[in-house]
Amino acid sequence: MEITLAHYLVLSGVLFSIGLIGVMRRKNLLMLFFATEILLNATNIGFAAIAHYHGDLTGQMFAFFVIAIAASEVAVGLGLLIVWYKRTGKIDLDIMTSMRG
Amino acid sequence: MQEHILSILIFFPALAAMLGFVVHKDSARAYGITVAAIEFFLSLWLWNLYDPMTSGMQFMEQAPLVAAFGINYLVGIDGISLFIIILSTFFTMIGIASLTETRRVKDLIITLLFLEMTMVGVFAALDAIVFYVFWELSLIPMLYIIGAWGGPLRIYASIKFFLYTFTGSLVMLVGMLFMAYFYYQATGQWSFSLLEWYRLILPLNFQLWLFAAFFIGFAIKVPMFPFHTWLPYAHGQAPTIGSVILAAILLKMGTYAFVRFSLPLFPDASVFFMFPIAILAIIMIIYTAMVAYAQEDIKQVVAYSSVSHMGVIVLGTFALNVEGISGSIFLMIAHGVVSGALFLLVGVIYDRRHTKLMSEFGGLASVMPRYATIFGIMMMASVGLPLTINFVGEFLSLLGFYKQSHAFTLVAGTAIIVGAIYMLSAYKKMFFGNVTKDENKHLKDVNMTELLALVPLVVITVWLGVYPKPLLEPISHSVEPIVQLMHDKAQTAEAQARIPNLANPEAMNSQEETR
Amino acid sequence: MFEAIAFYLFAALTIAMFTITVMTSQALYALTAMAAGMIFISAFFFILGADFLGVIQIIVYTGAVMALYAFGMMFFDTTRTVVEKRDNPRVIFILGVLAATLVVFILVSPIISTHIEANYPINAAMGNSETIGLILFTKFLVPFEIAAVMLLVAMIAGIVLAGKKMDKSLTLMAEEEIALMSATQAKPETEEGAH
Amino acid sequence: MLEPIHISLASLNIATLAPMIVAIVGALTILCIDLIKGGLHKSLYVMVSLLFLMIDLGLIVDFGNLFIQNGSVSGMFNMMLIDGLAILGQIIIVAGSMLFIPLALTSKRFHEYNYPEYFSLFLFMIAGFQFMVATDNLIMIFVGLETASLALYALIALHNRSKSFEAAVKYFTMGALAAGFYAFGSMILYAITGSIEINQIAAVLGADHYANIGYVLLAISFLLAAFGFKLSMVPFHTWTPDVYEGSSAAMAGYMSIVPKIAGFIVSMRLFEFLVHSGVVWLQVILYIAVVVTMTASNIWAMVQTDVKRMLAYSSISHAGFVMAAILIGTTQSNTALFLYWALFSFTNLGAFTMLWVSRQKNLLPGQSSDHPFEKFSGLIKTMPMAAIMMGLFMLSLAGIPPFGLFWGKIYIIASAVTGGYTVLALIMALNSALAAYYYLKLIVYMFMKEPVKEYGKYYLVNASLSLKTIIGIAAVGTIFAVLAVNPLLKVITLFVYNSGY
Amino acid sequence: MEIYLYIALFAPLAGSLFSALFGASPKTSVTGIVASGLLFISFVSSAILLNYVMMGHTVHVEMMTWIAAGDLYIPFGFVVDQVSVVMMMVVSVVSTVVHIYSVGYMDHDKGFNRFFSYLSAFVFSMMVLVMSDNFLGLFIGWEGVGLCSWLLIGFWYHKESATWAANEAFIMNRIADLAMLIGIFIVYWNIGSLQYDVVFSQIANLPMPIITWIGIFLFIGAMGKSAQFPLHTWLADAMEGPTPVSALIHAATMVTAGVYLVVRANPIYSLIPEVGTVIASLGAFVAMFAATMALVNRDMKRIIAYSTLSQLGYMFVAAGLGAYWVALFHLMAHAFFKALLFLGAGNVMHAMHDELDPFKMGGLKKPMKWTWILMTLASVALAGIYPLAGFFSKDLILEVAFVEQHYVLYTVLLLTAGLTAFYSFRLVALIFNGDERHLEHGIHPHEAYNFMLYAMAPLGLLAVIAGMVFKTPYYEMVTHLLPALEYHIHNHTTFWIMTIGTQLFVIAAIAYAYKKYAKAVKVDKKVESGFFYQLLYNQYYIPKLYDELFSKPYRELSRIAWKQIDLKIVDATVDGIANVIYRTGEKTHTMQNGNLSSMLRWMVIGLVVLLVLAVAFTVGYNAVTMRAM
Repeated sequence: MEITLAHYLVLSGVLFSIGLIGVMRRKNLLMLFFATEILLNATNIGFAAIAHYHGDLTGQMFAFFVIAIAASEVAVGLGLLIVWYKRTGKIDLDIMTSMRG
Repeated sequence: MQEHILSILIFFPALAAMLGFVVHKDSARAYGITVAAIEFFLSLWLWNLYDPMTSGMQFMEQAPLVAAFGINYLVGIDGISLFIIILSTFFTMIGIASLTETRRVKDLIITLLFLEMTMVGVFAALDAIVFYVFWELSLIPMLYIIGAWGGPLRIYASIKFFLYTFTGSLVMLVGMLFMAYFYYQATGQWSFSLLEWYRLILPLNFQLWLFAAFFIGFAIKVPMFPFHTWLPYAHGQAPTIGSVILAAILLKMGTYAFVRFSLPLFPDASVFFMFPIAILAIIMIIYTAMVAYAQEDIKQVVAYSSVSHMGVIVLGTFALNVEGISGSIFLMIAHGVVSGALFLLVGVIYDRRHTKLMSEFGGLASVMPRYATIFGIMMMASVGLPLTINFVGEFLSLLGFYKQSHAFTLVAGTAIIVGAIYMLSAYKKMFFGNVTKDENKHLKDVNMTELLALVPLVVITVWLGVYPKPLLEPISHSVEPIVQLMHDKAQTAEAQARIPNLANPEAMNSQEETR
Repeated sequence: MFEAIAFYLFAALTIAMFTITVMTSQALYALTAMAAGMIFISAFFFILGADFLGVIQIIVYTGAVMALYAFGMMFFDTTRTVVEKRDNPRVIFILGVLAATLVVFILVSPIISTHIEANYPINAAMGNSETIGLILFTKFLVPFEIAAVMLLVAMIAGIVLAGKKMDKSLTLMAEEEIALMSATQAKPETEEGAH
Repeated sequence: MLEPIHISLASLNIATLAPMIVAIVGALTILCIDLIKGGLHKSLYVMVSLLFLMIDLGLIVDFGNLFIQNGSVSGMFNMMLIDGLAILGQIIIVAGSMLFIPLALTSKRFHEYNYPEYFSLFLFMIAGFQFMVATDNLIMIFVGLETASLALYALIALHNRSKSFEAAVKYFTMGALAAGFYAFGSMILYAITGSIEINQIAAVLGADHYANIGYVLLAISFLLAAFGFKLSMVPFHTWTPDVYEGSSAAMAGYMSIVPKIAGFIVSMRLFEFLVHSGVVWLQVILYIAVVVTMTASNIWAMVQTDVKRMLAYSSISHAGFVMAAILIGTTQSNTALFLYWALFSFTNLGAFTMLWVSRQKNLLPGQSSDHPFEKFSGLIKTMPMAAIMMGLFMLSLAGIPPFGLFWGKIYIIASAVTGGYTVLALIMALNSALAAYYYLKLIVYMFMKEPVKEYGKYYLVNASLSLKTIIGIAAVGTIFAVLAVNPLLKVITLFVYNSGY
Repeated sequence: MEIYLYIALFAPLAGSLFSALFGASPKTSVTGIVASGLLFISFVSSAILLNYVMMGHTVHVEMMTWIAAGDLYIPFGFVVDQVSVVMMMVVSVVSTVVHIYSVGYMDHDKGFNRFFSYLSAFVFSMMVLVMSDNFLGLFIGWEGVGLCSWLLIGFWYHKESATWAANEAFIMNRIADLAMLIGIFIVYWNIGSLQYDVVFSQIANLPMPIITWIGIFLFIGAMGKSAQFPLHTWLADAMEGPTPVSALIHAATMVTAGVYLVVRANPIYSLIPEVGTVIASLGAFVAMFAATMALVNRDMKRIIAYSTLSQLGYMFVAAGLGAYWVALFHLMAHAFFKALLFLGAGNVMHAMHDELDPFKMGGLKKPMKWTWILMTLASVALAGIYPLAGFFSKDLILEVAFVEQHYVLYTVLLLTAGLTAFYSFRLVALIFNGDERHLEHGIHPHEAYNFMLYAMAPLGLLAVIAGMVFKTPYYEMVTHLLPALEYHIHNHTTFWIMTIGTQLFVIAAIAYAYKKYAKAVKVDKKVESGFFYQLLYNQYYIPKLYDELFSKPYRELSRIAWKQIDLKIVDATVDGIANVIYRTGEKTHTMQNGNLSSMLRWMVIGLVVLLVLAVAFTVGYNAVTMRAM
């Protein structure tokens, strides 16, 4: 019962889908951001696994940069959330519908 | 200067329009008349310089625009375009001179001058893209004229006018690009020059598709049935000057383009589509004449009558012989003069009564005898009475098409009947009978300004009806090479049979003898 | 065998944690579950021999990111039960499951390739961190530097957005108000600038 | 144990980084200036940014000259790839930015321009975009993209009103999702090729004869979704109108041009080899995407009540139009893409600047958005010059000859014709007719309706000399585009062809 | 001689233009006088030309090119030959008379100047028609007279019936003109020219069917102008115009243009005797048909109009049977006495304050003695009593029919001659004899101006002598151009029996008419409500039929074409497409509901769709490659 690359990729895919569900489901923006983190983490598993199975470091590098990007996104995202929260007192995205059509 | 006269003719009005922004609005009209008159005399000078015995293009100018893509600023005229250009400048002049509009005259005049540029440009262009540029550009001033100075439905009408024609011409544009691509495939070079394209002989199936693409663009502009419905709205809502120019010049672009593009580029397709188009033309002639008969608004009558007459022009064009094509081109000019005059006349009464419903009138002949007379003359010209300008064109067009089909010509010939029906009944409603409405009892007859515009038109109508030679000869000379080109390019046996071979010395001789 | 057990164990845990993150209505649970999930993921990295990544994962995610989120939660006061309006939950699950199925459907098939070459082979002789350091400062120097810029951007953005400067909107104020404001605040602002 | 690494500096070609470094240095300089002396007037920052961008542009042009002589250059361990696309892309990015940055000099004060961070972020963003186009490494693309995007989110939010926050949050969230897509797509590509450099990926896929077709399609799906977001292809476009509406008109105009050209260049690098390798699926999908994007956005644009939103939809449509060039994938079509975008930027710049000029600070009672059509009602009567300018840009956008976009349009349609996509050419042409409707709608308002009194005083409220200059430049660029088309065409063809596209 | 040709041709035009100058001004007699004078000049020129032609010359000029395109070459060419000079004389004589007469007749009319302008324009058109040397030139005149006829019928444009009649006449003529144009087209495409001399010299080379078609189409053209069945209804309605107009246009000249055309085109018709037979049969039918309608009509002018129609039928019989010179001769003679008849009717109308019903007149013999004499003279001539003009021309046609052995035609024509005599004298009797019924209506008739009577006098003279004096020189002259066929019944007995028989028959008819109508007028209710009376009185219901069959459906169809087809189908389709697009936008733009959650969902949906397609393609692709393996 050998664990192959496919196992990891499937895991990655499943986690990604969980992230997708979260992205679609969450109305609370903070928790929505959690879901986006899941998306990136899911790919990181994939990258690390591929790097392992191909014996190539590039995947790890990619994962590394993905982590960096995720971190930056959190900073900006939180910044945005803070101004929004200051202005409205809520972080529920359902009230964000002033523009439509 | 002579070698650049066409460019001057094209861009002078535009330049003048730019400068016109500076002119004070009270003097705008005088400025407009001056510019239009200069332009008109320039065009007359062009006529003077024009050598009627040469059959090819004259006053050619060329300058690269997008050399890498084969687009050149290429202009030139022959007998076909010369007179339509003169007609354009003439009508712009007449139109501005007879302007009765009081709202924002300056804007209107600037717009008209821009429109003049595009009109001259379309007819002078020998490069497909340059042609297209002017073709599309002409929509904008007209859009503005209808939309800003028109009747209550003006916005609907103007948008309909614009979008309809724009859609058609986009399809045409794709056709042009294909044409250029075929040229590229054949020669390895991009070119949009019409004269270069003329040398291209395309396989029949390509011709058919391209013909169809061009046809959509042209047919909407003409407008051919069933693409005509923008026209009544445009005319119905447009101010007088808009209708005049629309009917006199803009519609001619479509039929002119048939002669310039469709026929010489796709001779086999032209023959292939001859009868379908003839059927459409016949529907245009009869059906729109009937619709015109049912109208309640005099302007709509004239508008539909335009469609009907355009049917004859299309028919003449697709006669594919010198008689028919020359006739149709002559009829373009004739119809320009006559329908332009009719719209001016409708404008005269509209200015006085602010209605165009025929039921509002009646018995005008006794109140406005001069008006009735001029209207009568123009109506008779429209009906195609001999010795008026229309007859020459209509006769030649029908004569030409008779060569191709007897039965169709017989049916199409009902134009002269149905035309008389709606025109006479409209005239009767407007001018005959007793004056029933009090408002009409004290209408003023045409004044000097209006006469200034109308009398020259009457003179032209009769003069060219009696002596069409100055126009007909150069037109005929310029049509001959086109017909010959078509014959030489024709591949299908049917096309060769249907398009006469003018170079055949035997045929020439026998014709000489019969004279 | 060990690998398999570890894989399945951590896979199950990660999935469970992330599912909780996504599904729970308790913000605190979600945060905790996500932090746990992140750590379990680092376990994969260790299994896969990417020690450096594993460490980074723990430090950056559980250290920095989670701390930020925790701060955010407190700031936004979302420690209580989060009430979210759910519309068409079925559609969401259908879409999610469909996506998963489709992705998995393709991913289960083996990769057939004879041309994959490792551009930067993992050198067993060297430690993971060392090799990574080696290529990070050669091949991936530029992205690394850009990442630094990116972090700087994120920092500036975060500061600017979250800072006091955004409290009063010049965009919405009339010109006179702005003039008045800058006149009264002229002093403190210059002081601030001197900082 | 560690062997010393010997790398010659010359082989690094550090110069390839120069343009981006200029931008980054510019950003840092601005930050430093602010540190040293705060509260300086925005015009200083505008000019400083402009200066650095000029140097940036100069360097890129220099690379252009080098490219003409030597062809593509790569550097920094093949991380940087300065080929024709990169140069053209950077030129458009930097030139576009140079035209937009003076829009900060409005007569009214807006929040973002009062803070030097804005300009700093702006320059960082430009650097990010430059990196994004000047590489074929997926990591670089990703990092560059994110740098730029994060800066952009902040720039939008800095406008500082609820709508712009809303816009920024929406953009950000969707961007995060798109980033996830991108990462996952890259992962799949990496899984089947073991590489993250596009040319190597292409080589490996080709060598394998696309054996893992399922994986390839999976990867393409994710990447398409990611770039579909960036390029606002339907149905990934939903952010566009909201974000445009939420941000300032100047920023909206900027977003309609610069980020997209970066996206196009990456798409070109990513998808064209696939299209050419006969991945029929991609052709079909792109075909559908292009047609749907063009048509649907045109249809939605028709029913808009706000000019900026209308222009947002119109820019979606234009993006779809240009995306067709990638589908066609010939040298001519790629040339057309750049030509189109260069001409589009002038026109769109003008159109959005006209909106920017008319931006009033507070909405009137009953006014739901910044630029409702009624605002422009009867403009010809109150401000004829403004109306004519706006009309001009609308006509150009509608593709009326001889104004700018027309030439781009015919060249793209011609490339469709030569590429064998007859039906596509027709659809593109007919879509122009659909589009004409809503451009005309604005013209109708401006030229054919009576002015609405309340709005009268707000028009040109925001105008300043620099804004008017920009409008003038845009107008000149739009009207006399025909003169520029030939040289542009020659240069672009040279660059694109020599880059192998 | 060319100068006379031009004078004859353009003098009327000059008169017309001169009068037109005063068109909108109040009445000035000078217009009438100048126009009449110019016409007289025209007449003199025509006479000089006649003299010249009598000497055996012809004049042929080509004034200038008109239409030249491709191989088509049509000049303004004019020819004065034996045929056209006859027509010129007829036209100029009658028109001069009518002009002078009109000066008096239109004396009190507001449109006096306008009237002369139109009338002279008509003469000009007629001159062009008869003098042209090609078919298209003839067509110019053809349409020109149509126009003038329209103007003159509708001269009193405030009268609904007048304008209606004008339009009817014009449109009906147009129908025929179309056929004529087609005929011209056929000629051109087969011969390459429209010049008479070229066409007539080459016509024989054409295949028979083509000649037949040419003949048919040209004749249809002639039918319109000459109001032959079924295009006859306009003529009776055209009587709405002023009476001099009826005299000139609708009796003497314009309506005979059709006959002229057939005569002119005799080289064509000679080749196709079958068509000739049809023409003759139709002519005979119309002669009878029109005469029957005249029997019961109660409108003085309409009666004369029907009589004209009937006589035109005679002419066509002659022309159809190849007796072209006879047709032309009758044309000439008829012009004189019919114009006279109309002018007389005009006098009566004037006297009766525009009353037209002869049943409301009577006993006018006394107050209007000269008119009575002239009208009686004209009626006698019309009836064909020896030695007046009608006898020589009309009886000749009977003889032609007899000689050509068309006995049916002969019988019909003979009967018609009787009918003609009857209704002519019915009219005369009703007007001039019997009680003075008009007194009931308070009308006191008076004789017309003297100069009007003087103007009529030459016509009266001509009506008397035209046949007797002119026949021989005429015959000698025209047979230079027309087939010289003598129609003599070789058997003298038969000849005398026939001649005398005819005369007696006609006289009997006249006597019956006098007996029935000269004294008291009894209105026989029974007869009047009878089927035949009603049939005839309603003109065989043909106008009604046309109205129901053509006018109304056309109007209705036009409305449908506009309201239903143009607006509801063609235009609605265009608008419909636009609306569908716009509605789609309105319906679907709510997809952009501003909610971030849905926006994200759209993205995922997009992804999932792509994935579905990707998987589907992969599965399909694998299946295909598996099969391939």
